Amino acid sequence: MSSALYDNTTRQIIAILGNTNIIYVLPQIILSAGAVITMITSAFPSEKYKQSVNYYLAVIFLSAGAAASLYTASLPSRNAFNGMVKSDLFSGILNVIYSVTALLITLTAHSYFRRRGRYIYELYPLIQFAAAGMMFMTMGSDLMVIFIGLEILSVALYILTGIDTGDRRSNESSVKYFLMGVFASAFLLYGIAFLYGASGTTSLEGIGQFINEKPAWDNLYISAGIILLMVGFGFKISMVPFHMWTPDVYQGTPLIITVFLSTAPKAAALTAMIKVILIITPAAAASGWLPDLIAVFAILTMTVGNLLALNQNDIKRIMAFSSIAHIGYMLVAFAVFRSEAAGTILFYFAAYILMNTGFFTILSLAAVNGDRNLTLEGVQGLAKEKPLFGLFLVIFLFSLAGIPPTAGFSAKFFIFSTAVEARLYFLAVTGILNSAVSAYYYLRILLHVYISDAGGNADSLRGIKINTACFIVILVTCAGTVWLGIMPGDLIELAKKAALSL
Amino acid sequence: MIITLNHYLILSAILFSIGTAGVLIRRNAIIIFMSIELMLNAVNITLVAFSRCQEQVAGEVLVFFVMAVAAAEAAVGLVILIAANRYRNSVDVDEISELRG
Amino acid sequence: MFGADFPILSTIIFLPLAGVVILLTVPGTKKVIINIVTASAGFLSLILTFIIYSRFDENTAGYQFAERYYWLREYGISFHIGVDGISLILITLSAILSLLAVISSFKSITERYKEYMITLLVLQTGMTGVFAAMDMFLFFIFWEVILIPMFILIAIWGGKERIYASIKFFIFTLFGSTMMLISIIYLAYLSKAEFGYISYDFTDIFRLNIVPGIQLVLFMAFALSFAVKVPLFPFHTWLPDAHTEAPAAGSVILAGVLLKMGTYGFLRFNLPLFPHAAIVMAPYMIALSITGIIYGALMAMVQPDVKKLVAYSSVSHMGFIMLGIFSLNSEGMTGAVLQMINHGVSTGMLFLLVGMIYDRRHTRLIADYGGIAKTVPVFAVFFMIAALSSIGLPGMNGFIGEIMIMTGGFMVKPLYGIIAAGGVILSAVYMLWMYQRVMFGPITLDVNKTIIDLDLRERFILIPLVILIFWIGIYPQPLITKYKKSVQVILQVYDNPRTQGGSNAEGEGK
Amino acid sequence: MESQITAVLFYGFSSAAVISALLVITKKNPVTSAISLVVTFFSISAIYILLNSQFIAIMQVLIYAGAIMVLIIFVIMLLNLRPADIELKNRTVSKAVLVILIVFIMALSLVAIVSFGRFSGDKGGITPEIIAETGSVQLIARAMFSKYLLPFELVSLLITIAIIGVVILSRSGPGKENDGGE
Amino acid sequence: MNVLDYTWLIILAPFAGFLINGLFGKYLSGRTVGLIGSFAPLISFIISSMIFIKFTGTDPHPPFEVEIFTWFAAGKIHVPVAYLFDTLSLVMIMVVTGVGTIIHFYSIGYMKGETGIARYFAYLNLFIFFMLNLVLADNLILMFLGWEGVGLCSYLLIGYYYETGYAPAAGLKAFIVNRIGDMGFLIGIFLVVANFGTVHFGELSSIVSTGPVNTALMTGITLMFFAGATGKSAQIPLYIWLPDAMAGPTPVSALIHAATMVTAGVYMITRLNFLYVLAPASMAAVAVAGGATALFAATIGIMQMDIKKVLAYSTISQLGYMFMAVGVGAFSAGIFHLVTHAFFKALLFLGSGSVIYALHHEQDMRGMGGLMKKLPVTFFTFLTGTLAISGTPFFSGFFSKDEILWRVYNYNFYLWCAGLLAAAITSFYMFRLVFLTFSGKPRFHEHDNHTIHESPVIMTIPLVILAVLSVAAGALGIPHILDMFHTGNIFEHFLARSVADTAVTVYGNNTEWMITGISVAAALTGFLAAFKIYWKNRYVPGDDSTITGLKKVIYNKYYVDELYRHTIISGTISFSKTVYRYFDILIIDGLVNGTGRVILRTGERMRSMQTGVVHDYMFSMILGVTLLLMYILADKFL
Repeated sequence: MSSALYDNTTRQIIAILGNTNIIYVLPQIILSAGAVITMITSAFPSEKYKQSVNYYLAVIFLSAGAAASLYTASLPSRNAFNGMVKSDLFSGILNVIYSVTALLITLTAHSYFRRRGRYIYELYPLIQFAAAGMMFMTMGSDLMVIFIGLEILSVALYILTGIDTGDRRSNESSVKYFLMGVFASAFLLYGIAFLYGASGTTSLEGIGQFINEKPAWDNLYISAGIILLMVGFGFKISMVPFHMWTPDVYQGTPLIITVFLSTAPKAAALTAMIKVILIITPAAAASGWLPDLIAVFAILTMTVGNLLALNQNDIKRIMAFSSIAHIGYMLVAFAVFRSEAAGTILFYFAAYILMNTGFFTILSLAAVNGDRNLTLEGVQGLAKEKPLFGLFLVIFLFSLAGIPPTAGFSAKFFIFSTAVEARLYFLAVTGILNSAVSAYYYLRILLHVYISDAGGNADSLRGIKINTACFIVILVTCAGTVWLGIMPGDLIELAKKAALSL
Repeated sequence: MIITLNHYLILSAILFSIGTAGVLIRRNAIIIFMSIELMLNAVNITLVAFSRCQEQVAGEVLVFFVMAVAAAEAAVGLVILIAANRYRNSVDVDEISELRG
Repeated sequence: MFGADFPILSTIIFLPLAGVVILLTVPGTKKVIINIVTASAGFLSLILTFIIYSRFDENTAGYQFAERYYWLREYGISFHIGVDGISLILITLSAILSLLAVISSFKSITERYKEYMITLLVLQTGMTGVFAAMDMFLFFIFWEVILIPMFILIAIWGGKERIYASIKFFIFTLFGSTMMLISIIYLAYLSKAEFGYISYDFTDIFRLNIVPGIQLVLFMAFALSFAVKVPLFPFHTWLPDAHTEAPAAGSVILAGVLLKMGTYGFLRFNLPLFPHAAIVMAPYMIALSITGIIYGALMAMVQPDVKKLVAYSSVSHMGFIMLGIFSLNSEGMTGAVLQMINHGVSTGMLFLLVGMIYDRRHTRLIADYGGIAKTVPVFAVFFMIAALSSIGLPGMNGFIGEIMIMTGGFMVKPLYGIIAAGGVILSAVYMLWMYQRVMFGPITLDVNKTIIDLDLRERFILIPLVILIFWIGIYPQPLITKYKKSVQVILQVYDNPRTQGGSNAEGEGK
Repeated sequence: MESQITAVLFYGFSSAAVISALLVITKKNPVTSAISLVVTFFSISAIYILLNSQFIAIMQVLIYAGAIMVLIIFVIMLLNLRPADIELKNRTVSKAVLVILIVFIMALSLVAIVSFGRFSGDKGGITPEIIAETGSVQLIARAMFSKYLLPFELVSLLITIAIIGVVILSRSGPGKENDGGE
Repeated sequence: MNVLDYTWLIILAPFAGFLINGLFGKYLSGRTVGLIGSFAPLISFIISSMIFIKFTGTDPHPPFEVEIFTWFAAGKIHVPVAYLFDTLSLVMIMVVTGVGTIIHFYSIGYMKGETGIARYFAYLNLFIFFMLNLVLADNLILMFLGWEGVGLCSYLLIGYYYETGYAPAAGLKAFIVNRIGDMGFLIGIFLVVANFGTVHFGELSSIVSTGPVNTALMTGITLMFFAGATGKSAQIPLYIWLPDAMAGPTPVSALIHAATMVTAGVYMITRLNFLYVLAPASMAAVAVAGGATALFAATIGIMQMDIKKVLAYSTISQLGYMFMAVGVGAFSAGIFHLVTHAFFKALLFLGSGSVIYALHHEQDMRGMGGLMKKLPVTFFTFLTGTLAISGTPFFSGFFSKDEILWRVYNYNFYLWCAGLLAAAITSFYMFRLVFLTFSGKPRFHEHDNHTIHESPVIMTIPLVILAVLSVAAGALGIPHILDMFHTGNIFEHFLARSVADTAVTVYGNNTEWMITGISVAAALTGFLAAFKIYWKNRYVPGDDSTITGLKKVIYNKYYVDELYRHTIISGTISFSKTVYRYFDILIIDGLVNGTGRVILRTGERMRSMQTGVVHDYMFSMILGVTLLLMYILADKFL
């Protein structure tokens, strides 16, 4: 940005446009375009096929998005759009995760919303938009892109949480999410402002360079900026003490949206936060206050999450608190403050998304009356009526509790092993004790599902019908959960490699 | 008596805090939202002030984006609040607290 | 039939899982097919176990039948399995008990039959894996995996308080093992520091030089995990609940094999890895062990519930094993290893018997019986054998182990042996007193006059155990020889003056 | 002299902004609050002018005062909110005091941070002279359509989503089968 | 055929009998079972006799060992299953198999018609098997196998009538009291292993005899073994189980609780004489305990009404004599008394069994009387036994008891006094028993009168054989003052090849004559007292309620059982219950559950923060932000 800018602007604009490497944002383009196209199907003339067209188009575009993500992930690391985004293996893997999650959720959502008596043509487009927003968040190498990506995601989620306009709980969760989300983004923005003020740039590399070269690590602007960024992102990932919206929002919103909220957006926000902080902070920071602070957050997050989950009765709330606790475990790896550690977080997310989606997909089949029966009593005897569900639930719940040989265990193992490697013994011990505590509430769900007789629920549970899409989702997630539990090697290596590409 | 960057920043901090206070003490969701807008504006002042002092336009570009984002959020948020009003005939956040515990 | 490169050990481990896969395709109503599949999976692995048992070369202390496949290369984790003498006999024990547990459940389980059998098979895989693992990570995986089927066994097919008991069992043992995981990871990184590459493999971990101070911490971490499993006093509180509520087969496996995992852990890790710490901690561990011996026995004495009584007796017996291990001498440790088998056999048999009578009367309270030796004479004989074996009567298995353990303990400090010997008295008190109240005397309740005696299937289950009881009691030396070398290797590290107290007479002994 | 005028203007507008902001959060009637907010926005706009950022100043008036505030006032009217339910939220005085206290501490911290932080970084070279010469709009436009093209496009995406959202969320309301109705 | 190659058959025959009867007995008739059971020890007896013969004569066979296999070995413990044949063990196996065989045959008659006859014979054979192991073992641990094994059989046989409440309880008591003693035995073994590294008798003997003597250690070891002996041989303080053990069938009492098992303690001390001689203090303890028991048990015997209980206390008392003997170092005298006692006490028990059999299981002497004519064979054989036990000259008991008393007199005067007094009392209560049972008017129900008749031949022949032995056995151990045929004390010479007596003779022949005279006089006094009270005066004790004062105390065995019950037993149980309730449940379990509960409650309390009101959530955020900002400020400036 020097006087060169005053030259022939047109030529320069053309040059810049030519230099955008649009191919690297192919997944986003596919998803956004797909979203628009999918949405238009609400105007499809045939009432009979309208819904199917809508649904299949969404599936096709999401699959295409996943394929495109795979493709971009395979490309070498490259900046695009004038350094606004950077495509690397890290973001590539995450893009795959987002699109696959979105795909899984779409597959489940179809039958779920039909059962709920509400078909919303804009549902899939919003999911696709949200996925695109997340991709931008992850790929962004400039705070502006990250901010706007985050806002795209957030706005899509505000809408999604309130998508069942016929349900006052859905509305309530949307109100809460919206008010708090906007509130949090004010802090995020303030943080960005501080970083910009201190370094004179919003580019991550730029800020990092600035801090390293000056060195300006002791500048209050920088620390305040980082703190406020963490508040903003911390809200999204429901880091304690910015977590309080989570259970209410999760509980109120339709189940499928809950799954979505608890998986991909969290991955996006957490990885974005890690990426931002790891890039901008100098090596010297690794022994400073920041890792300690993150460690405190990690401990707080997992402990509070687990403690609050213990006495819940609503399964969605349990899973909300459990998602908080899982974020806590991941923060342990963040506290290690090294980019390889971020790889373990990638793995954790892959595992978490698989088991969480699988678990909720099963529950979604049992959900009636606006998810109001998704309480411990409400699922009593599920395994008795549907033994196969029971088996799957065992796998998912034990995985969530982190018992081998499941993905949940491998993920935790990698996290804690990273922590031990970095000599963060206290963190590792706290984490692992927490994971033992968490077993309690997962087992509670399992016990209700397995042991108690269905009683009053018998009829509604017997009425559960499983459709192919959901079955595929369950099967895939279950296979993934077990596979990552037994053979986590390839993925963790890939994830670590990806993290090093940061 | 020269008005320096710090003056703008302090103004911004004060406005930000007033906005925060508004968020915390008002029960009307719309006023809460207005307070949040106030906070965003405060941040905008900071951004513009920084931008000016660094002889750049990046901050201003960001402010522009923030405005656009705020507009989008306002649209979505107000619809959500209207919907909330439909259920409860009020936008008092104290009343929007069925989900708890 | 099986060549040298046939992966016989992993076949043993995964054969039950193959059974699970087959079972998944069988409809739950076809009980007979389920029985055949489950039993033959168990039987085949038992046969294979016998094959390795017979092929095992007892003249070397090294691991045999080792197999190694890379697994998580970057983390230095491999699927490395093998057996030494100690694991060999424990694997054999678990294979035997698993099969018997399966057969014993043919009739006593009525609902969710298929799931039940699947659970038992998974359990078997886990147990075998724990004993065969030669990689710390693998060990831990199997160690934790076992919790799942065991939890499910108690939670679904358990008694009245099954929910409480199962959660307590699960969470308590899970808490126990948390520290171990951290320590295992720590050790792996220690190997990275020492050898330059990260490794979870026994062969590397056992070569580590660990600073005494750290040894102590790691020892505690491992010990916590194992002590909960054993269970060492005062970590025993989950055991009576779990045992009481578990179905018979679950109790058999729990007492017979799962508890041994704890003592096995002490032998396998705590002693070779942390010799300094072990020497420092041995008196404390022994103090807890002998407290457990007496405490468990006293508690057993006042239980009104047969299963709880046997459970507390396990606390006492496991105290013996721990005493033997931490005597850190050849007598004690040899006895301890043998006693692991003995306890598995005799307590396993006791639980089977309690299960059989429970199937008939649906009560476990001593007061609900009395005089049934008249109505079920065959049962009474088997029960008597199991009880006598449990109290360590010479000529039966329990004696051999106990006397070696007590001698070992005595050689460390006479008081240890003396208190342990007191435990032997108490064991006779609670066990035979219970036997008397259940079996002898006039029949007071009319229901007890019509109990049906053991049928052929049940006798078939018990006879192998009786044979084992007497075989080990009368001619245990071949068994001892199988693991003698392995014990010697563990003891090599302990060039401990305390254990050489009587060495002046060493040369004159046979 | 010029700086004196700037100072006067700054203090004038900033006190207007602060006072009206305080009114926003204290006035019982939401309409009054909204009107006060408009005043704040205008004052801020003036501050932007003082900062030599005319484009943003105009945008401030157009977007905030023009679009967003109109929308808000419209909604307030639509919902016909009674002043009765507009009061200081807190149930107990102590809690209100606590809130104010915390916010006050936060304000102090923020002020401390902005006062003691070091403002630095490479100067971009866009001095007030250049702005005066080229014009704020053009400068911003150049940046926005070259370097910041992607975020700009993303904003359009965002607005699309917002439109969709408004459509969905305003479509139907309670009375459907899933109204909790407790 | 060299009989020495078939030594294993001695052990195996009873075991085979056990297996056959135990596994297939229920398919066989009672008679077959009885014959199988009886021939098993007979085979052992025959082979034992053949070996015994080889050991006698002018060219006696030296002691030898037979090792079958290594039982187990680890570290210093090396335990073979090996059997030692020397004169000591041969004497013992002769008694065990001989008396055992006789009693087996007797049992065929006695147990006729019982339901569990196969079980009975199986147990009895198993007992013989374990007893032989005990006796023949060449090491401590194998001996312990036999030691506990016979305890088990005793337990099983006492509880033979398991449908009753008291029999199994008595068995349990026996087993547990024995185990308490066994703990001493075990500790003795540990001490030996820890200090000498071997459990083999021969090696142990050579180690202790060559090495330096640690008297304290030796005293410890020997006292521990003696503790074991007090349990098995029913000495003070562990004698309490034996009277209760009479709940078993009478042949069992004869075999196990009179002739063989209870003497194991004496045998063990004799076997370990090389240790005891190095610990004079222990020897003294053994002698004193023996003397005290002899006297104490005899006094209780005076007041017992149950015919078998009288015999039980008499057994305890006689065992006391044996311990006195070994305690003073007169090992051969002790063993000699063991042998003669085996004969006459077995006889007495079997005789009482015959009475009980005839009276359809009436055991209370107050319900007997006048049986002399009804049961002539029983009466005469019983009388022989009584004379023998009372020390009537030229009956076997006379020789053995006199020998002991003479040795004791040489050792300590007061101990001798106790022995003498006990002898007098023994004579008194035994004749009391005879008179109450066989003389006077019948006190059983009139209608039983016709059904009472002499026992079958299979029961009377054993009585006769034992009666003959009770008389004749004395010839083996004639003291030198009576040695008219100059055979010498055959028994002592025979045994001396294994065990050397250490008792010293300080007084001369005249004193010995005098001592003998005094003891005969004592026996006579006892007889005369009994004669006066129970024959002349026809005194019959009244019901339990009429017994008062000191008599009541003695009748109730000095309330020792009650003492134990109210202190040790109920103390342990109530202690355990308290610990269970307040420590195990409340503290340990409470700690675990309490931790869980605290965690749960913390979670519950934290839930109240989730009010559902956005304001509170935002407040928590602001709180977090403020703290963070203050944190960085503090980090910067502080």
